Amino acid sequence: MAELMAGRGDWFDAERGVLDRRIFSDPDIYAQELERIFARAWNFVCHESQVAEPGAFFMSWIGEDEVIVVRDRDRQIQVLLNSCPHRGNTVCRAEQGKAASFLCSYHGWNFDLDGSLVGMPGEDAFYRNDIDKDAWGLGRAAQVAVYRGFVFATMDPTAPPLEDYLGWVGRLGIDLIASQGDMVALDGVMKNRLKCNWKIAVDNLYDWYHVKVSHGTAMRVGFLSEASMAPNDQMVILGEYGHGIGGPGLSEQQQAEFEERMRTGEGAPQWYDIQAARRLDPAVREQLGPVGTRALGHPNIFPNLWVALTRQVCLRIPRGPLETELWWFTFLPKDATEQERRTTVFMANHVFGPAGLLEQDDGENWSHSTRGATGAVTRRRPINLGMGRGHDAVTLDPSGQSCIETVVNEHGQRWTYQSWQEWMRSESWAALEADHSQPPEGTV
Amino acid sequence: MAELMAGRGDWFDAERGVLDRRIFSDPDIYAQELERIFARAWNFVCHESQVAEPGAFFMSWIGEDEVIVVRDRDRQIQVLLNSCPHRGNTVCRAEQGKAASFLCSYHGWNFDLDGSLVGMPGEDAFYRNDIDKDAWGLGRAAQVAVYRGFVFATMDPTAPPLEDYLGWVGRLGIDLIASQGDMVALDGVMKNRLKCNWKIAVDNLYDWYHVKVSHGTAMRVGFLSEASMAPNDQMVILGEYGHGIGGPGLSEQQQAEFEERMRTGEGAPQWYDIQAARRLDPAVREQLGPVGTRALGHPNIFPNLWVALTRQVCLRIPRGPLETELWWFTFLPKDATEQERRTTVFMANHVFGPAGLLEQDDGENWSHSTRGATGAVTRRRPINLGMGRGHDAVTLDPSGQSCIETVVNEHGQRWTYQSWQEWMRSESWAALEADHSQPPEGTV
Amino acid sequence: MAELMAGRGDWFDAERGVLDRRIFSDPDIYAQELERIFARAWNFVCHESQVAEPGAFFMSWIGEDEVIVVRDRDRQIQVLLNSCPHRGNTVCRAEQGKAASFLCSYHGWNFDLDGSLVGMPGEDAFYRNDIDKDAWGLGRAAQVAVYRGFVFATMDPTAPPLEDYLGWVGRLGIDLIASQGDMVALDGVMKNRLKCNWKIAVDNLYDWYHVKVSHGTAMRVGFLSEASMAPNDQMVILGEYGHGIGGPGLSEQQQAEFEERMRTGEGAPQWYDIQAARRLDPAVREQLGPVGTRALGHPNIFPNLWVALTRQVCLRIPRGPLETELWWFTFLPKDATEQERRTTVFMANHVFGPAGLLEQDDGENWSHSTRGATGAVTRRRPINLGMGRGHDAVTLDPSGQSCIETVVNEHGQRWTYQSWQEWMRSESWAALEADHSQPPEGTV
Amino acid sequence: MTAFADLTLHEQMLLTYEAEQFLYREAALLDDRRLDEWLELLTDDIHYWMPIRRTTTAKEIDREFTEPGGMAFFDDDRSTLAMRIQRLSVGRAWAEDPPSRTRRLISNVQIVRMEGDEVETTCNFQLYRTRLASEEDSWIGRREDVLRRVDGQHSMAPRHKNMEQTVILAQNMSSLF
Amino acid sequence: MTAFADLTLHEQMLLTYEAEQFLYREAALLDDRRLDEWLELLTDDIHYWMPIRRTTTAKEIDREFTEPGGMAFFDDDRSTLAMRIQRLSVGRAWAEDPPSRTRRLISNVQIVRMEGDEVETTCNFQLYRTRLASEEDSWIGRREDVLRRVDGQHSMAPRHKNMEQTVILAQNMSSLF
Amino acid sequence: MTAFADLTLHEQMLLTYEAEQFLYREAALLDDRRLDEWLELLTDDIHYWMPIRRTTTAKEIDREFTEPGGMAFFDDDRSTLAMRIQRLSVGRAWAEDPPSRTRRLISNVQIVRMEGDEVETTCNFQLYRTRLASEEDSWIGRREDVLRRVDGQHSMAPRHKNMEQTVILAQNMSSLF
Ligand code: FES
Ligand code: FES
Ligand code: FES
Ligand SMILES: [Fe+3]
Ligand SMILES: [Fe+3]
Ligand SMILES: [Fe+3]
Repeated sequence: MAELMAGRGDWFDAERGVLDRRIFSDPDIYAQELERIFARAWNFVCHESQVAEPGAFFMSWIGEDEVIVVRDRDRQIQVLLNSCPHRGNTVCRAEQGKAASFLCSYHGWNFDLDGSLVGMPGEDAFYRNDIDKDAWGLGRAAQVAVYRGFVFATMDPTAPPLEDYLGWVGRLGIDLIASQGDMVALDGVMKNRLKCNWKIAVDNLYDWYHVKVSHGTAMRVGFLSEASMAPNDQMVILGEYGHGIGGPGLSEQQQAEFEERMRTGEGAPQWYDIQAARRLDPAVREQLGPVGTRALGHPNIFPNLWVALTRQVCLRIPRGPLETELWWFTFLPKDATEQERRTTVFMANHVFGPAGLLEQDDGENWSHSTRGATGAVTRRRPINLGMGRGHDAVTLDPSGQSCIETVVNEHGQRWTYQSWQEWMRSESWAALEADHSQPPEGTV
Repeated sequence: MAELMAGRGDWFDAERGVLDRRIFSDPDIYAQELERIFARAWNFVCHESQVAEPGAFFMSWIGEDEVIVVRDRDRQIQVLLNSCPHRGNTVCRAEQGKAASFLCSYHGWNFDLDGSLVGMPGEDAFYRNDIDKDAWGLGRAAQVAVYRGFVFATMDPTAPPLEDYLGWVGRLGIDLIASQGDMVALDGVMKNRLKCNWKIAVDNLYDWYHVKVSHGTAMRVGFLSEASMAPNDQMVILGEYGHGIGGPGLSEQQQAEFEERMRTGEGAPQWYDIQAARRLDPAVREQLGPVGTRALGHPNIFPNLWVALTRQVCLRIPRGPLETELWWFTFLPKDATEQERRTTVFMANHVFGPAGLLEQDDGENWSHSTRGATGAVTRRRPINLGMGRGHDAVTLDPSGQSCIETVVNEHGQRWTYQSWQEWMRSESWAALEADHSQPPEGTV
Repeated sequence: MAELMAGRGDWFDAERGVLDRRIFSDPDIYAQELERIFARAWNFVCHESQVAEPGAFFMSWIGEDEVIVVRDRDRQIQVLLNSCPHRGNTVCRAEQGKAASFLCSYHGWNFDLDGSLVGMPGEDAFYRNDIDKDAWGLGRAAQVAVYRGFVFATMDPTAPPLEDYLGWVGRLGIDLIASQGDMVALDGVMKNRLKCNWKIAVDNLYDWYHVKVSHGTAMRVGFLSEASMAPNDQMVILGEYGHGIGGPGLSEQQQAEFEERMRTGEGAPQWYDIQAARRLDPAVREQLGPVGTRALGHPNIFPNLWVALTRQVCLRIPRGPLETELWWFTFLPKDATEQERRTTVFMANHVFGPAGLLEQDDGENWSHSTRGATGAVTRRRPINLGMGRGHDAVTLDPSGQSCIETVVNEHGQRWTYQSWQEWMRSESWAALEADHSQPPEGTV
Repeated sequence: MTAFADLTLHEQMLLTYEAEQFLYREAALLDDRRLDEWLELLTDDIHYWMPIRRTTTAKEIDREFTEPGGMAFFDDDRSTLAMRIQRLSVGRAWAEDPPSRTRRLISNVQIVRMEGDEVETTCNFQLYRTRLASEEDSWIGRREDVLRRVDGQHSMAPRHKNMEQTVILAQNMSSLF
Repeated sequence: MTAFADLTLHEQMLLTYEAEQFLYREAALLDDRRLDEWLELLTDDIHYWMPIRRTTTAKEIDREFTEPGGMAFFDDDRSTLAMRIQRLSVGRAWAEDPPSRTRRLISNVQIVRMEGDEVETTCNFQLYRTRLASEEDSWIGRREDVLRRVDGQHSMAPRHKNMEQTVILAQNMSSLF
Repeated sequence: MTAFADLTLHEQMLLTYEAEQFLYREAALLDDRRLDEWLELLTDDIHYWMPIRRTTTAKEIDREFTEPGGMAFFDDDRSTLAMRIQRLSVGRAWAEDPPSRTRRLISNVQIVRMEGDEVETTCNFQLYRTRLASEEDSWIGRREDVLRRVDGQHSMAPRHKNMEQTVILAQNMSSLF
């Protein structure tokens, strides 16, 4: 660990596509992730529709710090540390709900919806009015921002603005779901715990390689088609700071054929018609750009927000080096038809989550991949991340958007670990901004 | 942690009344507490009435070391490490009882009630009589002493005598319960575990601020009166090494009025009459002194013995940085009437303990205050201990007793953390004796 | 810990027979044991009869690394790390069975029975045939060897050959069971977990001192005779690298008397007749040697394989400093009569294992001996290992075999801890070979 | 039509006994991995429903569960249940290979309603699962089942389960409750 | 007066069934947080008692429990039980806000004595509680209850519970057993 | 000879009730440490058997348990059971001094066969044990028992228990299941 703690961590060899397993199990590395990644990055906390009204709150996590996301009286969204400055007690114990203020159950300090300390028992009689209330409110996230309804917060005042942080790739990742309509979050977030490192879960979202094997039964029983679950044609888009999108994509020709088919109504329907259809809307195309318009894959907003194709996002919350909590949020356009609502709910209730026909087969593979990083001898052995390395090219679109058009690959994972390493090596945001890699060009 | 381990820990700013949360969660700090506080201090282990006869034993804890408190054949009370010197096996597994000797269940080494090794199988045949039995008895506490029936032990041979350690404040703390008669411990110690740091539990005993909020329901349903549970008039007495007494107190005038009322039988009875009544006895007044006679608050014998007003004491046993075990002992005067016994048992069975109408509301606040010291970002934020700081004065009584007469406050807590810091910084008892603060004078 | 990590650990004083308890609880010492003992030593993994056919596999452990013991197509026994080089997933989840190959459930990499990577989905399409399959098979033990049916493996390529490692004492230990016939392992390995350090369990196998006390009830209810369970005459044989045999033995005179009795059929039968009888066979005597022929005790193959008198071996698998898993293997000669089979099974099902009439009384003593190494004060106190030290002599037989003929003693334990300390101090096998002690001569 | 309360105690006891034995039989089929036979017990209109539970303040306790039609851990009809079972027979259902070991403890069986061919029962359950060497999960909750008599045999009509956990403390729920 | 043993098997079964259903109903009221209705089930002379249990040597096993009249975890009469319940309705009973989720599994119901209007029952219980996101507690033990028939309805008379734990491994016991 | 299925529902219920009460009584004797009386319940031909369970692939699931005659955690007849019990009375049975605290929760009692004087029952059990200050163990599994009517009284004939665990997660099994 010495090297790493000294900021010189050398865990991923991007040249050879070889990774040191210890990053999935070492407690010191994990402690540093909490400081250098989660306490520094912009973290998704919830959707603004989950805190629609003043007083509406939703409890979320930034690393191992619990935060209250709440709409204050000025309709501003606040992200507050859920811990009282008096003795540290939790000021809000519900997962969600509506509050007039946050009254601490220990001594009754009372905090306004914006976290400011509005009063306490005995302020006059016991405190002799000698307490600087402005200095003792609930801890606030350093910055809070909303991108198309998705609420993000960072604990680091020196972090760049959210839109810069996301860059075109992170924004596109969110656009892919935000462009499906005026989205609202459905009531009910599925939560469960896995005995896996959080990065194993992130790695998996780029993983279109495991589908046929891990989820073969879902295809065999006809729950989902192989074409939709495991297409070979892939499109990978990589962005600054570790963001990325990986998965199926339409080549320019497929896209053209698709548009033609839509126009003429002739030709055999394809599995992606439904998702791609929305993108016939010029406004959406404008928004997504020529490359984004063809993307049908999985975005990850670094570090841990997966945007899934099922109108869902999954947050991967670290719970120690060997444990992760998965939270599934599901969205629906405000103007969805009853039929559309049914379809979305059906998918959400059957694909993912601990009982999901797909996801129930993932958990054990992830926890055992994490276990594989623990044995004294086993953990010395490298992990292979070489799929497709050196065989693909980044094509730059005139629009400025770029992507890798290829087959099933591990570009997304390599980019994730390379970026992760840069985050871990940087002493500060300034250092990270100065030293982080730009997305690759040319051969990858 | 480096500074602290180097003995230069700077966790509590007494000037500003601001505390570093990490002292409630850091495992290195906890490890040092076991060495520098529990392995060094005089620790309460039980009451002599619990080991009344030769052979009677009671199992207790000093930090994380289990000790057998037992009356030996010479009627001396011994405090012995409950671990066999042969392989380390536990020699006594019962919580309490009567023993003729302690026979180790592994190989049969046999220890007398004073811990001395009296024999073993094969001493002649196998050991060839070549073992220095005197050198291999059970480990003994370095010093054992009894103050008015309360048994204390220290693992440090260089610790000052118990009475000096207690000082007038520690002694007064015990006198408040010992002066109620010839006390005996009732059969049955309530034990339960909380997920909180032990200091959070200690902090709380000085905490007359939380009562109205945490225990409001107990008042609202008429279980206890607000006057008795949350009086504003407070009296704080601070002693060397971190001992203290905080809570309700009678001003000299109230005391005078009370005595007058008792004498004449005129005037409205007050909630404190019962407790104060005993103190009309000149002998008791002599014992308690003019200040102690007016004290109705909660003593803490540093580090972790709370003397409660319900004729109970509560020991707070550390079980790791994030867990504490609470043990409730209940006392009754030998000559108590059946009615008095009933009242005492009723209070003991309904106020405290895990099902207690008061205490059941404390547990979660304490565990969540401890949780508030764990998040990477949350734990960076200071804790506010400023209530009343700089607004009160220590008044010195001609008798030499001193106290702070004021309202609800946090003097006791500040004193506890300041003293704790001195214990943690001191390499030895000699250093602690040389460097520890005297109780404050003048403005506090 | 500093000293130890620096390789200068000074935990056992062989001169005084005094041990530092911390070796049973310190997590840093434990981490070093995994590196310097388990990742370096020859470890028993199973019996060849448990992997009789090609494809037959048995899951075992080397320290905290799980290994697949499997017979490959060439009938070679392979010992493979049970972790996929692609992401680390476990490739085999069953305890035992028969496999054609090991197919990873995550992405479908497929490994042959010898661990080599034979293929994966999309090797051509996705990997573009650009992966060095020879370099990415399952991790293999550095060396695998079989001694008389007992399969051993080491993770260290610089370890000496198995037979040299075992030396005559280790080989004799295995011969004592292997010489009972053409042994096969019975179906069914008893497994359970104890909250004890693994060395406490090893220490106990040499421990003929605890029997009368710990297992007194088994004698009192007539389950086993005192003569067989706790004879005073003992014979201790010590070997390089920490191997040893300790327990009952026949003096040369007893051996002569026994043979005479067998020859003439006159004289009272003894409890050891059954075991000793096999050794009337000249071939067996030749194999065991004059000293071995008289040995009736418990061998330990360092670090953690106990060869028991019940035709069983017990593997003690470390599960952290405070936990150990016990695995009981039971053997029977191929040509055993039904009656012999019944007797062996009866003993195996009733003596050891978590419900065993003997072993159920051991668990708590072992876990509490481990607990005795945890308290901040308790763990400062030394452990006594002095029984018989300095009172016995090693007698060298002309055959070159040597032993200590004596009574119940702790020679075996002292030798174990002394050797353990040498293993822990050695930076490498080369250093260990150079610096390790030869078994004592003369007075011990 | 007679209500359950109108029956004689003896009649009530008989009905409860039948319901208990039916629920025990059902549990045994699942524990014995006889899933096809289990499927046979279900009526075509079964709604196998386990909502998401949330921690709320006492004031908002009515928002504790998600509503039918919304998000849920289980929201199955006969066809999706059949899929779950079929998965296990086509191989490579990794979550259940090696198969888990399960034990369902059913208690507190009460009949809360009787109507025509149907009785509505409630019971508490503990589903204990172990996997591989030492993974243990235990789920405890309450079930509401409707048992309908179809040509003499009992079958399961709509059925709801409530779990006590908000965050599911297990890597998956690959068992049926 | 007839003893339970003198009844026909059928009569015994009927009585046991009644007792079981009563105990299930009682458990459901507590699990459903219908505490006022639960209070209605209690007789005025109820003694709700849970002693402190201690680890003793086999020789002194008779000292395992504290005695009535002495120290105990629960030592309530109807009025203090009413207080416990009232607390939860007046707000700010932090130990139960947010409310805990509980499930009571009752098993091994036996009638050990019958006398006049009273039957004395024993049963084993598991009280499972979860709180907030992931706090789990489970208490297992044995109960002795006296059920008295008061104008046709059963009510609970004195009642004792024994827990298996010596050190209560939970932050509080804010539930009723 | 009539099979259980041929009995009227009422007769089945009576038999089940008898079996349940017998199993509850048996559990209570063990929990109350009245081991000699427990021993009285056993027939001379009892085979008290708990096999070793292994994790296998779905394909080899038939190899999950060891076979009678082979290795097992419990493989007792009346005489070895008597030894286990006798041990506890002669003192120094350290595994049970101080005595453990146990509670056996029996559920899902079914009669699966009836033949002459014998009924074969299955049930699920949870054996909860605490020791010393805070050691907790919980074993959950399924039992198969044969109850034989010997001069009017039920006794236990051969009996098998299956545990759900493969690695026993406890320091010993000094209790009877
Ligand atoms: S801890 Fe919040 S008011 Fe005291
Ligand atoms: S450990 Fe106590 S006698 Fe050996
Ligand atoms: S982890 Fe084994 S194939 Fe990917
Ligand atoms: Fe997947
Ligand atoms: Fe309080
Ligand atoms: Fe032993």
